[in-house]
Amino acid sequence: MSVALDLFSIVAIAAGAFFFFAGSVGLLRFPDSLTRLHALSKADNLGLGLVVLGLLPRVASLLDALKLVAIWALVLLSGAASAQLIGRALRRRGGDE
Amino acid sequence: MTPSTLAGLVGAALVGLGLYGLIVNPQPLRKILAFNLIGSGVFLVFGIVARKGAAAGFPFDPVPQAMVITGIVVAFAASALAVALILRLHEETGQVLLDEENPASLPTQEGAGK
Amino acid sequence: MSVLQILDVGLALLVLAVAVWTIAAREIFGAVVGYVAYGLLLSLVWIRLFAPDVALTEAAIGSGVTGVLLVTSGARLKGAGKASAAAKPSLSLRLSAAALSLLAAAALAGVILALPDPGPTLAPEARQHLAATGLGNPVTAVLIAWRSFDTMLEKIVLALAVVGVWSVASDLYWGGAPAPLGRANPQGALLLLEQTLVPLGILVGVHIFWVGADAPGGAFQAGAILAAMWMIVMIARVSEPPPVNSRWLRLALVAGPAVFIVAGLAGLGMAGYFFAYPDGFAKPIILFIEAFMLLTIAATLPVLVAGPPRRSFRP
Amino acid sequence: MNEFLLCAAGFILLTVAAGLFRVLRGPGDADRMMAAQLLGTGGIAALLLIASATPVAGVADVALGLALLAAFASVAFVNSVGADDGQAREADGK
Repeated sequence: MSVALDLFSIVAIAAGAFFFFAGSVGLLRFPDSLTRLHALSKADNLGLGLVVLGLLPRVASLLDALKLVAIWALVLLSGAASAQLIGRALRRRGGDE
Repeated sequence: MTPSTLAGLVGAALVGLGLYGLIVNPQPLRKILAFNLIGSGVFLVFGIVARKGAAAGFPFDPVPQAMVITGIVVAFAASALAVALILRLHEETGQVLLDEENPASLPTQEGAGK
Repeated sequence: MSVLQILDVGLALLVLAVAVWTIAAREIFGAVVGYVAYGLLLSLVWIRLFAPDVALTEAAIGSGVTGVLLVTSGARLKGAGKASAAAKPSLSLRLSAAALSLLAAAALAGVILALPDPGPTLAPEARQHLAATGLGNPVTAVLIAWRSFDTMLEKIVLALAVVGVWSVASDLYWGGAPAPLGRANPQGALLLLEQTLVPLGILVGVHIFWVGADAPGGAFQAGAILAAMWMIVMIARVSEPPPVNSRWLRLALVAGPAVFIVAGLAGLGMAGYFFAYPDGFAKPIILFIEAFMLLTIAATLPVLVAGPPRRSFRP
Repeated sequence: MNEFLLCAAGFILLTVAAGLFRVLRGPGDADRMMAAQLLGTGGIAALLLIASATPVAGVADVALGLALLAAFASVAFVNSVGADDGQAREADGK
């Protein structure tokens, strides 16, 4: 059982790390700000989400598990809102020029 | 090299960097940033002292850590006061540079830039 | 263990690189963003130094609130950034500054390498007396019980900083409100954030305050988080920075130090000396003081960021 | 397993640190902000991984605080970038 859980953790965390990698590559290589914003949101949402998922089997108590999920939820919420705000700011500037 | 020694050396380097920035950057806001770098470098040195004082089942000495916490808050208060003074200077004179030796290089910003 | 060491070295190099960028950036905004990133990395370093209390304070105040203070004032000083390129200091000044800083850093590094290991410590005494306070977190015990004089004076410093910031207002605006923190028409996303994140944030702040007696956390960290939440509300323009002559604001600003002094005097009367907590009552008294400290910190930080009264900031 | 967690933390830190080159290159303030936000999220992930691999108490609460404040900084940045309504801010690095 614990081997299966470890395997699950490894797969999920590796996938999360991959999304962070992809997000950074996108942030560096994509041609304009809006596409970079897209890459960033992927890393924010999926990367951290998968890492949290992978760590869930390893927590000691239910409260710790709830905290992990709450951390992800907070980042999702703020990531979504700030992506929206940044996108608006970019479009406003784009419209002016 | 233990992690705490490494962090202490980083702290020393940060103090040096901040000192350089404090002297060289003519813009007051940048000076505040540099000053905060010096502050956090000093805090890191406190951190290594706390870590080396690990004893009696604590992985750290709580006294330096508590001093760092109050220090961070006081550093923020000092930064806020400095920022208020700079903004007032800017309102009053339209200038934000502190360049006494070279008054000709001071830019004149009409209407305080707003 | 070697992986951890590599991680430590990488983290150290990263902190230094971001610090160099903060000093060397051409533009103020870039420097401030660098400073915020630097604060985040520094809180990781504090975790590695087994100091989660400090890590949380650094993340909240050192990085978050200070970053917002600088970026807000940077925007108010707009146009001044370009001037800095014109007035570059001379090469000789830069060289001598570099030499001086190098000397200071090297001297400090020498002192650090010469530190005794294990060093002198007060940890055994903290362990010995921790049970008497009823607390589980030695850092909180140091802050509110054993070095309470420091902490009280630090609260007074915060109050003095508010007085200093307010006193640079021009006479015209005295008694008025500071400039609004947010823009005229807040966007929907900001309002969503204000309606969802802020209640959660208040919950987290209270949680961190409450666990602070026994685990990392406490009034400083929780107060900074609550302050950040209030600032989000003000940025969303759901509430405005209060006028400086409002009574409840002034009460909130002095509540922490006032309760602290009263508790200290009560200790003088009841247990014989200033700040003595009577046996068995230490924990309730400490939590009582901390609650008011929380209020004061949560009120003071946004007031300091909002700045002096300037009712007609945007003409 | 712990080794793997630490490796993952190091890898994530390394990648988001590479993303910090956006802070250097800009060109706009928004790009810089995004790099800082990515660092914040990656920092939280690395913190959780390190916390799971080494015994330090209370790290989950630190991560909780970081998660709250990540949004705080971004919001204040957007707010200040757009502080002058209608006027395009000259943000380009060079």
